[in-house]
Amino acid sequence: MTYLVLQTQLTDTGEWIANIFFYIIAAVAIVAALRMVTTNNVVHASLYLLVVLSAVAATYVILGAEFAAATQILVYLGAIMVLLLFGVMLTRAKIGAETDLDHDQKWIGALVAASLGAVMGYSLWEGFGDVRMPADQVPQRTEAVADEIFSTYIVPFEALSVLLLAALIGAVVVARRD
Amino acid sequence: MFLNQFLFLAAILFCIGVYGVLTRKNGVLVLMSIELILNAVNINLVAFGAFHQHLSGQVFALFVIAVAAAEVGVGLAIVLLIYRNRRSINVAEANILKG
Amino acid sequence: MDFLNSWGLTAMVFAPLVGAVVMMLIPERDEELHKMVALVASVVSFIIGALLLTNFDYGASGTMQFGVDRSWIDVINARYSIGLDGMSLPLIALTLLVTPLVIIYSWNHIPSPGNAKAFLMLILVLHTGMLGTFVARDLVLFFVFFEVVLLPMYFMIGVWGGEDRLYASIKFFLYTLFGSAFMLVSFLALYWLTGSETFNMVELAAQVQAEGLTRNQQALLFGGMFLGFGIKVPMFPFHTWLPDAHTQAPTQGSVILAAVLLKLGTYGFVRIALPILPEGAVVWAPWIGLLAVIGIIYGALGCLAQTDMKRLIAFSSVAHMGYVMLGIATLTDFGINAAIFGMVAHGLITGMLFFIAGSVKERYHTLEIKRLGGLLIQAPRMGWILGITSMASLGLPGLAGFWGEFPAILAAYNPNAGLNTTLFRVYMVVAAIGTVLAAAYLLWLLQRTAFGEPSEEFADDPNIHDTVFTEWVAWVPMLILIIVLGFVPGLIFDVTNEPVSLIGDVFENMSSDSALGTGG
Amino acid sequence: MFLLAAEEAAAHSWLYDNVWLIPALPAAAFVLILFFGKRLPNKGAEIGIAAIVTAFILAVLTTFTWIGDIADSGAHSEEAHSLVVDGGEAIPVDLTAEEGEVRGAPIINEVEWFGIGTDANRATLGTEANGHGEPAGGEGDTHADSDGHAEKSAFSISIGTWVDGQSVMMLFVVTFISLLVHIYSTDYVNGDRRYTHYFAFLSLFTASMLFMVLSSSTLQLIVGWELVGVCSFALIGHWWEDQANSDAALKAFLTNRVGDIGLLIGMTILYFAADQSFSIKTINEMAVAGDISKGTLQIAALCLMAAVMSKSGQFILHTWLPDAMAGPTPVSALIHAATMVVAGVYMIGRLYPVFFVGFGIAGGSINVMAFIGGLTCVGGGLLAFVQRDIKKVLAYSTVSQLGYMVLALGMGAYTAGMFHLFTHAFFKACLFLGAGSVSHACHHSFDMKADMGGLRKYMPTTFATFMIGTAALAGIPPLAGFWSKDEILVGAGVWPGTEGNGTYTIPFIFGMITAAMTAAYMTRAVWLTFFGDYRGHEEPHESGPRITVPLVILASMAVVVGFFNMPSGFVKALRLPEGWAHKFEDWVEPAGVATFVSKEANKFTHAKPSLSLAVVATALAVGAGFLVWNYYKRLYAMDPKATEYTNGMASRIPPLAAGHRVLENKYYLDHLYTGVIAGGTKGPLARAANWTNQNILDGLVNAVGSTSVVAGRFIYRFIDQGVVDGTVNASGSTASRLGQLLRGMQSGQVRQYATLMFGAATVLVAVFIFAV
Repeated sequence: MTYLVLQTQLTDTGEWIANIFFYIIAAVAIVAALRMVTTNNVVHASLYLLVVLSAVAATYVILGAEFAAATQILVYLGAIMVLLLFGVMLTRAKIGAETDLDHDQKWIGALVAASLGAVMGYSLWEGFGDVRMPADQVPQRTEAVADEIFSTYIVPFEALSVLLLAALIGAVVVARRD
Repeated sequence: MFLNQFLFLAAILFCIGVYGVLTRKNGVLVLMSIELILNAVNINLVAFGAFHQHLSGQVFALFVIAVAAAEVGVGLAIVLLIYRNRRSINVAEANILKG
Repeated sequence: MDFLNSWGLTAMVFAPLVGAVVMMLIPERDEELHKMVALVASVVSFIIGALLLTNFDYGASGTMQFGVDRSWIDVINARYSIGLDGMSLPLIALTLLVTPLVIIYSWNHIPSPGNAKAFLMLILVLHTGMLGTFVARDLVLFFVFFEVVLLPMYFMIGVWGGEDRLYASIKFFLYTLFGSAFMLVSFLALYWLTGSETFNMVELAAQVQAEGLTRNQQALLFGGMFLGFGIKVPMFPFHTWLPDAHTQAPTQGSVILAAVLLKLGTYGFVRIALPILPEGAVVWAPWIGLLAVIGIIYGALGCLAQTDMKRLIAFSSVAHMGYVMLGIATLTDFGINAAIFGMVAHGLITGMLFFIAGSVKERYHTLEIKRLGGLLIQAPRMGWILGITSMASLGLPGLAGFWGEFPAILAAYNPNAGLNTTLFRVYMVVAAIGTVLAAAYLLWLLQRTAFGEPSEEFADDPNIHDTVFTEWVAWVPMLILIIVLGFVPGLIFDVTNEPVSLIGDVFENMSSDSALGTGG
Repeated sequence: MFLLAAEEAAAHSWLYDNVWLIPALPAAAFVLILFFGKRLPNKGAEIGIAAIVTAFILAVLTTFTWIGDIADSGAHSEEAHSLVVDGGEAIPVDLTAEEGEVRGAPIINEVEWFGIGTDANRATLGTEANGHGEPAGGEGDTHADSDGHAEKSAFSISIGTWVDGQSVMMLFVVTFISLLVHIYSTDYVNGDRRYTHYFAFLSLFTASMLFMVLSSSTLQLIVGWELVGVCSFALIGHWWEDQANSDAALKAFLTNRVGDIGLLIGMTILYFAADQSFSIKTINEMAVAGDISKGTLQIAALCLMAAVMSKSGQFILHTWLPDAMAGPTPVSALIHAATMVVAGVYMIGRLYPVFFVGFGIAGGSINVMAFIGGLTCVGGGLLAFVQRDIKKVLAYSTVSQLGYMVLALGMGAYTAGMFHLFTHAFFKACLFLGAGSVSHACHHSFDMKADMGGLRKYMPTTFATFMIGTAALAGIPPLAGFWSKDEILVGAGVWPGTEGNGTYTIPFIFGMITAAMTAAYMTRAVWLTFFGDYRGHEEPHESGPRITVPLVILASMAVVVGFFNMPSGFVKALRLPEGWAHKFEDWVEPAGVATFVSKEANKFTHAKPSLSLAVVATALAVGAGFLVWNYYKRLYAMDPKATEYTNGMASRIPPLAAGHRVLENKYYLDHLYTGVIAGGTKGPLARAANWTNQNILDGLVNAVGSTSVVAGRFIYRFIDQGVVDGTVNASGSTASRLGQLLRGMQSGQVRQYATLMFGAATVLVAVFIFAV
């Protein structure tokens, strides 16, 4: 599917189609995120997170990072969402809407988020005003990524494995029942 | 296709995530918001990776995903523990460290 | 060989300190190990010292040998400059000898609170301080070692002392510190006034000689130094700390105090005050002579009135140091030679007296002369050692004491050109009378403690035994030295002649070129 | 004599060079006895005796060699002047330029002991080779010690031996009597707890006395002088268990030390006067040549006189001598009769020019030395009359005889003084040992009145020797005392026909009175001990051979010795060969004395002996003796047991009674010394000094201490607490209030922290963007 999309980018009109795709995905992501944050139903929130994650995966595809998109779907959607759902289940969230999921002073959070967003937006606008993506964008082949991981980033990779192991043990220890 | 599109998307998602963290009382929802923030960061990484035609962006994204997984694991374990002790995972009540 | 030239002196001075550090690591419990390490440290220092002495070029004993001159505190350009010459050699030899003996003596004589580790460490620090003072060639370095010596002694008296040891130790510490404050002022004044931007003694002397401070400037500076050193000697009015310090100090403490610490003051005069401030010395000489002579008579009278043996010996060392100061006050060649010999002799003899006093106290648990008696019957060998040492102390020829006193009296007959001869001849007569008083109180002490029947209180006391092995080992070297120095005083005079004659030159050409009537 | 004649030259110089062996032997014995004495069969005595015997033999050999030299070097030449130094070359002394060997010139061997401030090795003086340059050779290397160096800041002390008539005589006397005393002591001190210690110190004493006798420099003299003093201290205090003995020892030593002040100062003056040289030869030469001014010589002589007074028990400082009898009798015999007490007289003889010129003896009528001598003669003699203890009588008689010798030297009768010293040593030692043997018999008591009397029947030998000694002491011809005492009286130059050095009338009168008194008190002593009935309780018995043999030897010496110095008149009268006259004078009188007086002012002459004076003096002595004899004869007739008249003259006539009481209390001198001076310094003066020390000086220090404490407290309370602390507290409280404020922020709400953190982050980003 990525070849299809990229082929279209190569031509002028192709790029215009890609943009449309991007804007659709972006809109979906943002709406889902907003809903996730505001909904009173915990399960709905997790489902909205599902939507956001898949939108992000789509973005990766647009950017040509197919391996990343694949892992995103596999790890995030597959593992983490399942984990969160388990969490929701274990903490016996009520079916249906709950009442006070938010702090009463929601507006402080909104204010902080908005100001942060404004500042970031302004800086992005200032920084990357007219920067265009490179025209001859070639999708980053997976075996190149694999070579890269196992050559320059071998140390972080190993450290990562240790981290995961530690997290695993930690989670087990913390959550043990006895 | 402007690079800024992706960066703006990431920023918005990031802010929504922050809002989520700050306002949600439910521990799991806070974790979800954190996930949201991490994804925002990932978008930035991959965007710049693509922009610079360099694989490191993608590799880092992968690492972030892995770390996020670990983080959620541990986070949920803690939330469950709190839940087991207090029957509720309302973040506001866990204020033992009050100064 | 080059080890000796470059590192020899520093190694000798700091070997005891290294020993002290090693002892810090050892737990307090096994005292034997502490004593062994302390002994080894002082013996190492002794060996290095002996090596230095053998390689010392006696022909040119006036020149500075094994000199080391490195930058130390650049901001005040005080340099770590040390060196050995004929004048400090006897005193260093004395220190190197006395401290190991004291450590050997304290093998089974650790005083009351009995913390051997701390006690021996203090002795080692003292040892370094003393050695350092005698080799220092830089005023700041001299001052540092001069003060380093104070602290361990303060603790020794303060912790291991007799009944009211606190009063004595504080008095000792503050008194000496008060003096050395003025001394420091003089050193600094020297540094600024001569504008020579250095603390090295030789350069300062040359500087003062070259453009010369005015007469009353020198007199003022000498006054400051006089206070600093005078208190340490101790000179007449400033001596009241000595009897208290000695009566309260433990045996080892008072032996070291008497044997070496008193010499720092006189050595200071001879090494710093006289060569650097000749005109000041000429102004002050009659006063020093007067105080010295009063000290002799006053010390003797003090002794006659004492009831405690150690306090009596303390006053006797005030009298003896009077002779040494009289020798210095004459500002002549063999006056100063006599002074140096007097220092070494007094160190040995009074050190021995305090050793014996310590052993008597350890056996009789009292030094009250009225209660003592019949030592010669109960501990004949110790009695005889006390006899020989008191004979040496009253200046019997053939023993070391005589060569400290007689040349001083001789020198007082015709002092240096600039001084008033009739005045010094009066001093000479009074000093000669001093010898009679010395004989009086020493033989009175000997009679009361050694002769006669043992008082019934101690008649059959099993605790009173004759000299023990460690006491023998500690005492025999000093006794031999007292006798040998008595028969062959050349051992020290030959060494000190040359450097002292250098000082003599300073006064000779000083008096010749200032023939424009410096007056009495 | 025949041995010497054979290899006379070789032995001659070896003996002189190695004369230092004589003092060295007893010294070595001292060390050996100290260390090994206890373990030897009779505990160290044999080492002592062996050493003293060898020393005695050496001394006799040296004496004979010396006499041989005198005989060879021709007739007694009056005017020979130059002093010759062994080793051949004669150094013309600047007195007169006459060449040739001078009879009796001192032979000096010196080696450099050590130097103070010697400029020999001072680099600045460059290579100026002077006598000191090359290190002195080994023992026996003789070189003139004064190197003619003009400005001599150098002060090099040399130690050496000085052999001449006087020292040889003393060598002989000291070794001879010390040998006899050693033998005597083996019996007398037998069984004493500190037998070895006694012999050790006896050897040390002999060694130091010989060392002093042979000393060639004044410093050596001082060293010997004080060592002898210490030995007397140790020996007097031999039985120091009881307080009296150690008190006596202390008194002896301290009185000697008082005299030593004079010695030290006198020697210092001479040292500087003789252009910084300790050598006696130089001092004597310069004194005679007039290089040292008369004034300095007088002061030096006075100072040294003080030393003589203390050491030789002259009048004012004699109180220690009778108390010194607390020591064992052989010690008293050796030290307080024959040797040590004459050290002072010996020193006068050794430094005679200093005294001769200093006191202006030539031509004077009375001088300090003569006066002191005379006073001591009479003072000492009078006290001898009232003593109960036989040793005290002999002690005071020694004081009196010493006064006699000083009197002789004071009148310029140098040979007479030395001869009297020589003879006195023998008969006084004999008397003391006799007294020892008597006390040995009467269970160690010396009290004549209580435990003695009529001993002649029980102790014949002791009695005989004691009588000979007494006769000699009293001056009965032909015994030794007569010859030496007669010489002294002749030396006074008062008797017609005896032109001495000056007309010393008063000393002559003192001399005559003493001659009479000596006979009187000695007869009293003899009567109380040997005649009348025995007053003791048990049966006295004669002492063993080891005591009586020395007594006999000494008594015979007392008889023989007199003939050494027979005046020529008597020689002609008895038709003996001419060579016999004035033997002693030839031997002993050092060349220096005869030549001391080349300058007209200090002409030194020998007095001419006169027969009439001898007869008168002897008559006086015999008369006085007879008077006392029948005084006691009548008392014995009245009541055999009585020792004095109940209603004697003294008790009836008040002034005599007062006189008696004064004598009893020894002129209250003892009271003055021990009570007033010693007690004074030890008691109140010392306490005053200590009081000042404690109250004034310590008070001052404590005052400084307390005021600083008060000032410190004041400063602390007001300035420190009020001002400084105030500010500090203020700053403290503000800090804590601020703390409270901030505490609110920490609500424990994680959410609030997150909000704050993000808020801060946004502000930070804004700052970065806009401000930077």
